[in-house]
Amino acid sequence: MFYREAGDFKTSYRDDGQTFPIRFDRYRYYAVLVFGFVVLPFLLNDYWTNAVFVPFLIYAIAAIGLNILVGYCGQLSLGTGGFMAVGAYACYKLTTAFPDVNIVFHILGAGIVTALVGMLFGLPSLRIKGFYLAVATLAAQFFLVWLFNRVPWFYNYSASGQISMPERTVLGIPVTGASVAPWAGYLVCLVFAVALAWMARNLTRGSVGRRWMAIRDMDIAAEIIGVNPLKAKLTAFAVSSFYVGIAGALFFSVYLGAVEVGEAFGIQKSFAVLFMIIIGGLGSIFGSFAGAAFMVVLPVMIKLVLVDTLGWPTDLGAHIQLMVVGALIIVFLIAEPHGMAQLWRLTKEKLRLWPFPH
Amino acid sequence: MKKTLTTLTLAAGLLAGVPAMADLVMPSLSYRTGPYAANGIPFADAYADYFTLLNERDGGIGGEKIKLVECETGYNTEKGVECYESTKGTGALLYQPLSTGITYQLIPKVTADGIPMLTSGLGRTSAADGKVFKWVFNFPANYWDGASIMVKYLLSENNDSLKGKKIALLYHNSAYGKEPIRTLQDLSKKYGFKLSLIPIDAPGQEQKSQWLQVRRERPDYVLFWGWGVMNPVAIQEAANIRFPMDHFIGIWWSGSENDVKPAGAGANGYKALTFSGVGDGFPIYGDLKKYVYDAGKAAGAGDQHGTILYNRGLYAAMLTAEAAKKAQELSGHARITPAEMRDGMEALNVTEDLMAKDGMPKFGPAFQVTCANHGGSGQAQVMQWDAKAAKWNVITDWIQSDSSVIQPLIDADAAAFAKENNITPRDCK
Amino acid sequence: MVLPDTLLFAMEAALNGLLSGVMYALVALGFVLIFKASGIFNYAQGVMALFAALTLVGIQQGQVPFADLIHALTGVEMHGFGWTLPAVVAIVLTGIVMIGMAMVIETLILKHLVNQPPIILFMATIGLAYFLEGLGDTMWGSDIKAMDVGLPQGITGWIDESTNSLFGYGFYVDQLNIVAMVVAAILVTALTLFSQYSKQGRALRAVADDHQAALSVGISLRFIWVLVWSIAGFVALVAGIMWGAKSGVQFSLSLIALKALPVLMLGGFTSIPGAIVGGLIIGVGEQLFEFFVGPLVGGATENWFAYVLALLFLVFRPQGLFGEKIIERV
Amino acid sequence: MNDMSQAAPTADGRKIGGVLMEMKNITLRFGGVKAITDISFDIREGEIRAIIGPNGAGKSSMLNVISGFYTPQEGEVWFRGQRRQPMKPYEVARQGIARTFQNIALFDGMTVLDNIMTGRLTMMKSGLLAQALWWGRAEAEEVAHRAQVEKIIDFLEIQAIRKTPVGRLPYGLKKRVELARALAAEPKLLLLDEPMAGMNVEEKEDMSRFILDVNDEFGTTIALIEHDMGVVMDLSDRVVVMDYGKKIGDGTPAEVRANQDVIDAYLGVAHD
Repeated sequence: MFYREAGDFKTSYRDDGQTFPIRFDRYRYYAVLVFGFVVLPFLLNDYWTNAVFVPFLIYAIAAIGLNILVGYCGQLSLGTGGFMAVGAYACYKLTTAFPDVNIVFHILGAGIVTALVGMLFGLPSLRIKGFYLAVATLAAQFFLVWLFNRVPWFYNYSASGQISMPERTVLGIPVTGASVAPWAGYLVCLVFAVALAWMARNLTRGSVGRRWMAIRDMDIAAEIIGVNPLKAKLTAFAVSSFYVGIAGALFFSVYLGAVEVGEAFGIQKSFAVLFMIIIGGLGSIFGSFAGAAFMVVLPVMIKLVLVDTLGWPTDLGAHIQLMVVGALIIVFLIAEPHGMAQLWRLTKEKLRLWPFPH
Repeated sequence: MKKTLTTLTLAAGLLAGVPAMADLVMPSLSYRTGPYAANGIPFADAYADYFTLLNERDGGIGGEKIKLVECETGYNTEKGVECYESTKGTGALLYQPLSTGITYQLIPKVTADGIPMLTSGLGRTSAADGKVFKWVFNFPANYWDGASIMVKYLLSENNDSLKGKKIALLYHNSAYGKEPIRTLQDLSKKYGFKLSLIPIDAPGQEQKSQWLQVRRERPDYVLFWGWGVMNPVAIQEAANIRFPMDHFIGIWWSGSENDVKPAGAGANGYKALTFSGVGDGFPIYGDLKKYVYDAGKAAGAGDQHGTILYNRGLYAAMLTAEAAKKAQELSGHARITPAEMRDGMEALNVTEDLMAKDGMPKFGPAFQVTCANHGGSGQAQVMQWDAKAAKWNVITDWIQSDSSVIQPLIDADAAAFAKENNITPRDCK
Repeated sequence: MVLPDTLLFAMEAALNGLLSGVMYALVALGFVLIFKASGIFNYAQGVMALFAALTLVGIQQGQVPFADLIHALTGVEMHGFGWTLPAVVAIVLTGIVMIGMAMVIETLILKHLVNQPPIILFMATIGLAYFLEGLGDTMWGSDIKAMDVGLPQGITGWIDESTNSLFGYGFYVDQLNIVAMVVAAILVTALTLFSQYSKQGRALRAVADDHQAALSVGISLRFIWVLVWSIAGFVALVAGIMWGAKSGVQFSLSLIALKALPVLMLGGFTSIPGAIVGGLIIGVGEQLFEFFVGPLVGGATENWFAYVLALLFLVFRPQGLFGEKIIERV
Repeated sequence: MNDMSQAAPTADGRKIGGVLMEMKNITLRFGGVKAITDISFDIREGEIRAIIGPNGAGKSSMLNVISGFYTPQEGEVWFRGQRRQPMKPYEVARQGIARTFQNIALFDGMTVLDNIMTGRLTMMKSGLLAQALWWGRAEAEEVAHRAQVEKIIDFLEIQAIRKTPVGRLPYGLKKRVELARALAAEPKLLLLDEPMAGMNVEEKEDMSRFILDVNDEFGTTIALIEHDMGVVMDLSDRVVVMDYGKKIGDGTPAEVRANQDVIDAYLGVAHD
């Protein structure tokens, strides 16, 4: 009854094109934002911040980025880990070279550097399609990881080859380094995630997004109706990599504080983010958040149930977790290829009619 | 603002239910899955078994039971963070992550939270500098010690001269594997040997080109910093090209039964360093059998007893327990806090007598930890694999690393870290 | 004959590269079989090799599957059946397990994904890979296991001696690689004979040629899928044995799939000769690159070189080595 | 060949202008196979021009040459008085040539509205950053183009399915949406590849009406391929007939109908 669109008339094309055409959706969205920005920061402790919320927000950014490329533009990429590494190392180099500049600019700069690298590796997409492109993006994955491991300049010639984030502040409050308050790191990630999600939404509902989707749905037809495929694909690679790069920079600076490239940004990371968008929903911003939340919370839940509650050995829990993740991917692909976002949409459609389904 | 926030966070934390801090909580960030599971399992088993023994035989430490909280990391840094955050609220006294990646991660965190961390024979080498790294310990030896000990051992094999010798370093192409490079470069200048560097990318199942290179260059010795599947493959390949195995020396993480057994007889003569006891001929095994194994309380599958990595786990647990005892002694009460645990570690004095009393005579080097020196004595032994008997034999006494080479490197790296993170090194009298 | 050292070393590296290439081709073969018959890019092929190898060792050593799980659920401790089976018996039993697995995969997954776009099927196999990895670990444990089916290892004496007498420098070739080459040759011959002369094989080729036409003459697609996944399972077993003998059976074995992907890009997903030639090119290419260029850039280039080579190749020839030029239509 | 300058009013009073597009001696090969051999014809402004021929005559290939998807090995393409250099299909689209496809090529993952909006992509110029921030020109541009698209939606009477994903539409409606997408581009020249294939009589009548209305109301020049001879003869002003990649006839429907070669081709007289 509450959830309805009847009586919610649009009088202009502008209103009709907005993100949440239904009033109730809009209010719920504002409520979530208020909760996230105003209430949660007071509730968070170290565990919830570092084990759940910060990784969730960072992965959500990466998932939006990958979703732009895979879900909106139809170019399958397995190089996410490598591009996150570019973001992390760019952020590290920038912040150690210009320690006086605000870290927010370094993170944005890291995104721009990654966008450029992403475009470079996106160039072959004009000639190579489908699986071949997916495998080709692995070239980026392996080459970039090797490069950061190999060239000491990237890790400022440190003895071990690790990069560690020094303390940086925003408005005088530390957001990276040893003495970060849980809410500070969380808020930085939240601001980035919300701003980037909003921008992604704008891009995907306008002409840029239509170019991407046209390429995704039928690249030849898209070219014939006037879409320059190289430009469309390269913008998708650039925007996608921008997001992934920012995720990588936050992953390194705010979340982990120290990373080793092969371990933190290996091919497993590429798959993890890919799983998020499959489970969450290809071609959906909301799905990117849902998938990221799911993949971050699932292991914690499995551990909670199997190890902490039932007292099973930790390794058995980890093995079963692998099986559950794998099985869920398959189940989602079979039952709902559009992921959790579609489930949510269907639920809403049912709600819209409730309590009079006919 | 700040105060309300803390109160609120505390309130939320209490709502989530922080357990009463009754026992001595020892988290074990183990990895029984993933690419390095084969190495993580024995260590984790032993770490658990030793504390079970103390609980069963002595009723814990100083009358206080030990509660082991195991958390699976899969050698993954993110899971490591999750494990750290989920266990630290339970009153965790000491972290031993057994992973260099997770160590780097936790250094700022334990420093901020005031919980000590011990990384025996791994982690950040410059953490040996207690003036800068107040909460981090890496006794009894670190990688730079390891490199120096290897060279010292080779010196003793070659009438104290390595002039003109060719030594190759075969290493895991990662932070861990790159650790010894700087030390070895300094040492090669000092002793006049020629050093060549041969990296292997993880996982390292395919090492053909590296071993062809060894075969072409014919180095006199190959030093090896490998981990995981890289170890057995390297030893197999060395045997394949008929490299003299007794000229092939691994660091302490490249010398377990897992590494040599797959190569069979070909591995005979392979050498590796160790800083913990070899074999199950120690009195403590009698107690373990009586109180733990036969009582059905053994951790894991119970098939790792007496292996190198199992012993290393026992050793790590023993050092932890001794530090806890020291802390109880210093603080005068049994329920110690993490800060008191740290003080206990800084006052730790591992003597021959102490190890013998624990049923582990000569299990490790004798050493003393101080406020300034968190790295112990920097000693290790060389052991050699006997393929026929399927056992490791210790073939040297404790070898002391060359601190004149290592200390300046540690000082420089620690100073750099202090500068980067605005740490003022504390004064250690 | 006196040749300069560099040339000799390069020849040795190239020879070893050729033989490593056979090992890559062995993995790539499984991908090609499934892709040809069903258009599925089966990412799980590598994990299937791990799973097959784990099962083989488990059966051979008499391990009780799911021992940990059973213990956790019921408290019953089981330590194994206490037998050690001959390698041949264990291989046959494992083959049966792989056939069973093919049937389960067909019933539970493939059947429900018919007519989905290839990319969805690809992602489903990534899910399958994770599942199988967890399953293998749950069944047999994650500790490292030795693969002992009696394969020889070590330097091949006669090559060493003959090259030594010829050039004054003995080439090193691992016996295991020679065995792998022979096994690969037998495998390819057997597959060819099977597809040429058996009824099922002809059905397989018909499906690979033209799905619709094959269906219309009454070939059961489901049967074909079970068949081809069984064969791919067997190929995975062979690859698992070869690679397992080299490095022991453990987690990293599944990563051999990553070695096969560039081979597929180069040789094409549909061509068995392509897989073999692609494997050889990649094998030789990465050895020679590491030999000549590796020292200049600090070594350990194998992980990415194959990918970059394949990528560059595809940019100039998108249809791969053996593919025909693609004419796009609207 | 044709007189290029002169405008000739047709019987029903529409204005047929000068030559809009001219194909000169086009030859197209795939490997060794000739799909089109030395064909020349022109399309005049405002007319409806049909290309007919039996299966495999090379009609679709010819359309693909016009829309820039194939580049002929020989011959010249003249458009609006200029010789067209070899160019990419999207550049051709920007010159004002839009088309529909024989096998519907809509974007299945998008709604009807979004599909039609893609027709206007060549005219939408706001930059990436402006769109990301939904700021300045981006929003105004979106609204303005939406208004244009709504006019086409009204014109083709598909208001009710505006927000429906095209994947769910029946065949006939898909064809209409495809026409809408092409019209949204406000093309100088509209190419229709078998616009009535697979339709029932009623749908064919609807589509014929739309084609005539488009030509009439917007003055759009149309070139179409169609199998249904009745429809072709009714709709078109002039007809090119192809067979085996060659042109065998060109002229008004009446002229073509009287052409012996055309009759032979359609009656299946054996070629030697």
